[in-house]
Amino acid sequence: MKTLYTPELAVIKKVIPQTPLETFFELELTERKTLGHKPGQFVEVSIFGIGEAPISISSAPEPDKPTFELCVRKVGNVTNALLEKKVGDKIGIRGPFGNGFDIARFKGKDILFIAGGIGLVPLRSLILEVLNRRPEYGKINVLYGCKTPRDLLFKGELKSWECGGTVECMITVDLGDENWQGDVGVITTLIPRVEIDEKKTQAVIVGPPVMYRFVIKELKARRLADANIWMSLERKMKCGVGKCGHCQMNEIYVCQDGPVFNYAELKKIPESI
Amino acid sequence: MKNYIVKKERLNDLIENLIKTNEVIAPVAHENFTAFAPLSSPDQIVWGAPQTVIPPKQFLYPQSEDLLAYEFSNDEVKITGLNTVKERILFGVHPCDLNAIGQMDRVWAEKNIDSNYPAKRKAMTLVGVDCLTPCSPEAICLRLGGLDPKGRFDLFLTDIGNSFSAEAATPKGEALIEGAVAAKAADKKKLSAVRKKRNLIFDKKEKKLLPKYQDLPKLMKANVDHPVWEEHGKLCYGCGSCNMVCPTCYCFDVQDYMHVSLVKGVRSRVWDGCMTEEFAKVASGENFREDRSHRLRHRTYRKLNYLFDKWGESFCTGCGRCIKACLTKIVSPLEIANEIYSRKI
Amino acid sequence: MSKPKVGFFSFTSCEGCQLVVLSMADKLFDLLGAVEVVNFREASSYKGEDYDVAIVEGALSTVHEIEEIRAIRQQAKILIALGACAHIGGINCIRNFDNQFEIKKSVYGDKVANFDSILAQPIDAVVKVDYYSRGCPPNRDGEEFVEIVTAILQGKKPYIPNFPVCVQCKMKGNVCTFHKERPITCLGPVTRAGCSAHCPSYGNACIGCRGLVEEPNLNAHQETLSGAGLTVEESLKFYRMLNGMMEVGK
Amino acid sequence: MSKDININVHHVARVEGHGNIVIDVQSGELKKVELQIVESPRFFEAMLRGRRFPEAPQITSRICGICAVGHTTASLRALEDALGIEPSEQTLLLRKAVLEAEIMQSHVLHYYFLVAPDFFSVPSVIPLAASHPDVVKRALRMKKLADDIVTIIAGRHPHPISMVVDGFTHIPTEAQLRDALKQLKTMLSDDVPPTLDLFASLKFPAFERKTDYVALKHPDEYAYYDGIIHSTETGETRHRDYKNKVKEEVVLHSTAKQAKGPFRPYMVGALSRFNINSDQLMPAAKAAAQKLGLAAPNYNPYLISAAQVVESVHNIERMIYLIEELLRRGLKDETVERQTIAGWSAKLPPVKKCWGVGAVEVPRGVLFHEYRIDDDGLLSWANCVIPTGQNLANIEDDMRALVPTILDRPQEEITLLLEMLVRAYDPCISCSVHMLKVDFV
Ligand SMILES: Cc1cc2nc3c(=O)[nH]c(=O)nc-3n(C[C@H](O)[C@H](O)[C@H](O)COP(=O)(O)OP(=O)(O)OC[C@H]3O[C@@H](n4cnc5c(N)ncnc54)[C@H](O)[C@@H]3O)c2cc1C
Ligand code: SF4
Ligand code: SF4
Ligand code: SF4
Repeated sequence: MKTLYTPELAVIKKVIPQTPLETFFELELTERKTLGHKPGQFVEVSIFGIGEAPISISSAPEPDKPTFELCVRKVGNVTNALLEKKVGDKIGIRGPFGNGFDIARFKGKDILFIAGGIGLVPLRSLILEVLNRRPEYGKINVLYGCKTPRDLLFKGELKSWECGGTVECMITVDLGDENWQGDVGVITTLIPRVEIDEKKTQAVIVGPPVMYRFVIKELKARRLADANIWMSLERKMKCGVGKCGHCQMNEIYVCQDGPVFNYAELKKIPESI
Repeated sequence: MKNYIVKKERLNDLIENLIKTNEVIAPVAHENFTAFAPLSSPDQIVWGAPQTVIPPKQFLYPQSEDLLAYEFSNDEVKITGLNTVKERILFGVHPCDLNAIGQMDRVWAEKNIDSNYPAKRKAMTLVGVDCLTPCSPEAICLRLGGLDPKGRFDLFLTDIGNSFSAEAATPKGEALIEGAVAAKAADKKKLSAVRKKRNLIFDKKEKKLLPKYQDLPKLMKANVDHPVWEEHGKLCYGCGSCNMVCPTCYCFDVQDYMHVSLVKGVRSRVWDGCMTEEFAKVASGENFREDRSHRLRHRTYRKLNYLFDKWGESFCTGCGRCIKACLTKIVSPLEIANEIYSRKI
Repeated sequence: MSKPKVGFFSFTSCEGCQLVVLSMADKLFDLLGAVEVVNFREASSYKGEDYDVAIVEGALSTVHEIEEIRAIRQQAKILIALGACAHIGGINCIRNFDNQFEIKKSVYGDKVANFDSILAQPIDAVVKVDYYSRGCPPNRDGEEFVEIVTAILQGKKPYIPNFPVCVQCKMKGNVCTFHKERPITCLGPVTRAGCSAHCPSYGNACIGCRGLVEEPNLNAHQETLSGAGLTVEESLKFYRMLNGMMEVGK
Repeated sequence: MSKDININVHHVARVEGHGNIVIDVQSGELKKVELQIVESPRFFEAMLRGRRFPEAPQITSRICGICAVGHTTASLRALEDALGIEPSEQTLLLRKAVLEAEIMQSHVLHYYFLVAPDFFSVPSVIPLAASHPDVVKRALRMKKLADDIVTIIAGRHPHPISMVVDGFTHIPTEAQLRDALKQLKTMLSDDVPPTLDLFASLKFPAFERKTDYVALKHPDEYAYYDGIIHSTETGETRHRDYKNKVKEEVVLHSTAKQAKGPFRPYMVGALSRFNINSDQLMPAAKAAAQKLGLAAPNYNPYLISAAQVVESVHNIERMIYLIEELLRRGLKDETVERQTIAGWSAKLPPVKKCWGVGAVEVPRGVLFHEYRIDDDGLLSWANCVIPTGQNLANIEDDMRALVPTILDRPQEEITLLLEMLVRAYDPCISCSVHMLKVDFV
């Protein structure tokens, strides 16, 4: 009997190591044609005998594309085991879960994407979605910060996001190395270099918890309204379906009502950031 | 609602008969407390005081429950679902616990339906019993709306002397009581006299709630930074006792257990408690509620604020279990509300 | 990991932990299917020195034992401390709080100079320990021990709770020992769960055999214990039955 | 015949704890015979000093992982002797049942896991699991049932939980006892006969040396829980006078403190008990003795193992009897009625300065605990005399008598025979060093 907690099987189609810690996966479900997700949603990845972990979907929704993509950092049991898997192996998937980004809200707007570290993974699903329909949006900026050049994700792909110069991508690292020619410094140092139209700009931030506070401060200094700031939160999750209680902050279940939140809402919630 | 009246001996006969064909669970003596356990004779039932150590939620949402089982053979994994449901009659459930079950019915059915709970719930017949005096010095049910069962039962018994008055809220309850010899339509007057007296006793014995019941969510919201959280929180063990014994706590943890042969395993869920250290800690080491005081606030808010707001009633039903269980006496939702109310900052 | 080679070793202890392993009945058969035992003096006269996994029972209480554990650590890729003596020093540490010379003299009298022993200490006071199978003794069904072995075979971190015994004690529906007719004081609120609250479930108090949780609230516990009538000194003695090492820096 | 033999068995295997056998024969003359105990010191008596009396059973249980119930029982009996407490009939029945169960599990472990491999010429029971799975499964089954019975009554094996002064903190359910009863009966009919067949077919080495045999003796039953100290050489001693019979002595050549009689070493354990009390064995155990060719008195220490087999049959029968008796009386939940004295209760019952002795038969022989309690309920002094300590000197005497008779055999065979002799005594070395350590070699 199938329940909320029964995973479907998915086959691993591609495995591409990104950095020493992170690996990219392309997966295809065995029972359904497509996952049918929205940008910003996540799945519960299940390794039988080890456990489950919530992982963001990193690909844009494309109705005809049977596969979806994940990018995983090894930090513990499930993620370590996942990184041992090879093409052809089967893993369990439940989802998609979460609210995802409300794309309608971004139509015709300038979008400022700000990603810290592994935050680029969920953000990529939205970036790709937007780029797929580039003409429907205004100015687009992607700011991406990492600890070191070794930690950069989707390196090969970042260039293509510039869409022949219609998108501006800026990358910074906290600590450069001998080959690094680009910017050095925390991500907030990039913000002053972006033109922000307070009426048109929507900022979307995904990164580690500490990043939010500093980035928001910077954006507020640029007079961006709270309602125009979006973010995706991380919390401990066990079920993904709003039952286990782990991700709850105040009355909100991050797995159900999030992980994407508008800052104007989030601000009212103690314990959120 | 249909009303009956049934002589005590007749009810005993009824239970005796039910035991023969059903699993009948009721509070029985457990050292100086009671515990819900399968009956082998109606004489075992302890009507009234003292309260059971853990609430009846264990029969709807057991301490540990396998969510799936799987087996590996030649690199293929076979998933098998598990769902064991047993018909059960729960006898002698206090009003606070009836309310809690009613509340659990709502939360488990919200949005995504967790079929494990409703399956067990459907197979359960709930027979409540009215409390005529508080079952423990810790009880605060009258104050928090737990004393009136609000129709959340199949059958509800009230001791009116030589007989029980029995209210049936469902056809299941009607069928059950009509199985008793000489169940008659009831005398409602007597019942309301008993209830009136009951309320007076409870009002005299239970600790007062200083703020108005309806104002609790507002009071909580306004006092996120009240010193009471820190003062009480520093004496918190993070032992989760209050979570485990609460009829309206339902958080869980999920773990996989693999057989040492590595060919089969299960994924099961186990009760978890938001007061424990690692409840909100993620793999990177970040703990979103590191402070015991924040965890205490979260727990209290769930009872008196979030769920109260969402469903229009306190999710502390006032059973008093956590107040007893907490060894450092910090957790009582009523005491916390009173302290906040009388020490506005 | 393909069938790892396992050696069992024993230091100052009652050897009950090894016995628990031998008593696991069906699970023992499963385990023997998954690992190869090459050294197990209590059960076997064959002594192989080519083990990958060393399972060590007992506390260290002589200079000789310290040398031996160093040698074992050198050989073993993985070292598991089995039981409270190995994990926290256990019962052996009671004597650490008395005058060592007096103790020895009381036993050996005028021959005291001939005898030597050092303060009892857990294994990780001397070498790195990879896994702890806790308890005095580890629970008989060996759930945690088997969980650790299984986790090693799977290459994962075993699941060992870091919350107090009370969580599991409550799940069991036990009457708290503090709430009995005649209360007995309990170390459950500060002791790491994982035994399903074995002792309170059998009507006695937890004596802390699984060691403390990572962040025990000792102030709260002192409040509870003095509320139950113990002086601070008595409380310490209570802790020091199995958790003497706590104050020595663990 | 003049022959040099030098045997040094480092850490005898398949015994509990660390011990060495050292034999030195020069020109056919026996120079040195030692059973060296190299286990680390434990200092239990010192650890008990200053602790509250209800802790004594919990602490001393940790002397030994095999006979933890034995230590607990001796400890409780010493405390109750001191405090003048008389436990209820039900408590006595339950305590006797756990003790029988523990003795059985220890015996099964010993004769199946530790002794039998010698006769199959394998190093341990592990290869037997593959070659003789039915034998190993039977052994595990027998051990498990005994362990299970300890568990349902006392909570756990080793280190019982619910056994406390004046009773139990937890009473098993009748359903649990009925289930155990059923299994015991099945065991008696299904597992005992093949066990007897197996051990009757083994050829134990022939060797005899008469010594002083010591065990408890009781008018009503084959004594384990209670009795007077009986010696085949020196007669009877009350338990409180045990020191008249047992003289503990530090021997520098060997390691553990040896307990001897006032005149000569003596033997304790299954064979001693058999020699003294065999007429009180239960019927199937008597038949088992016959089948194994064991008749009292028997002077062959190798047959301690056979006596253990006989006793384990007796254990099963006694458990059946005791459980039936418990069920017949109906179990009372005395944990509520009687206030048992456990752990750190806020208040101890008022105590006056007192002392007491507990003497109990445990798998390897008679065990003594002696305590002094002060006015605050703290232990001011303790002494524990362990069976293995009592046997050590006797084992050495056996070796002294045995070696000259087998000097003509190859050294490996001599070594094996000596190891088997030590193993037959089932020494519990962790126990024997509960307080003592001599550094050597
Ligand atoms: C909405 C969401 C999206 C995420 N997307 C990604 C992603 O795209 N790529 C990626 O590498 N990581 C992502 N994470 C983090 C990832 O879920 C954790 O790193 C992962 O759960 C760690 O599991 P583990 O078993 O490897 O670690 P362990 O520490 O061994 O497991 C601990 C358990 O705690 C829980 N847990 C621990 N950390 C987290 C956490 N950070 N979030 C939620 N649950 C946690 C899990 O249930 C896990 O089973 C996301 C987290 C959330 C909440
Ligand atoms: S919060 Fe406490 S009093 Fe309220 S329902 Fe839960 S356990 Fe009962
Ligand atoms: S008996 Fe001990 S472990 Fe159990 S709830 Fe009470 S304090 Fe906690
Ligand atoms: S309850 Fe305490 S003493 Fe008992 S087994 Fe568990 S941790 Fe050890």
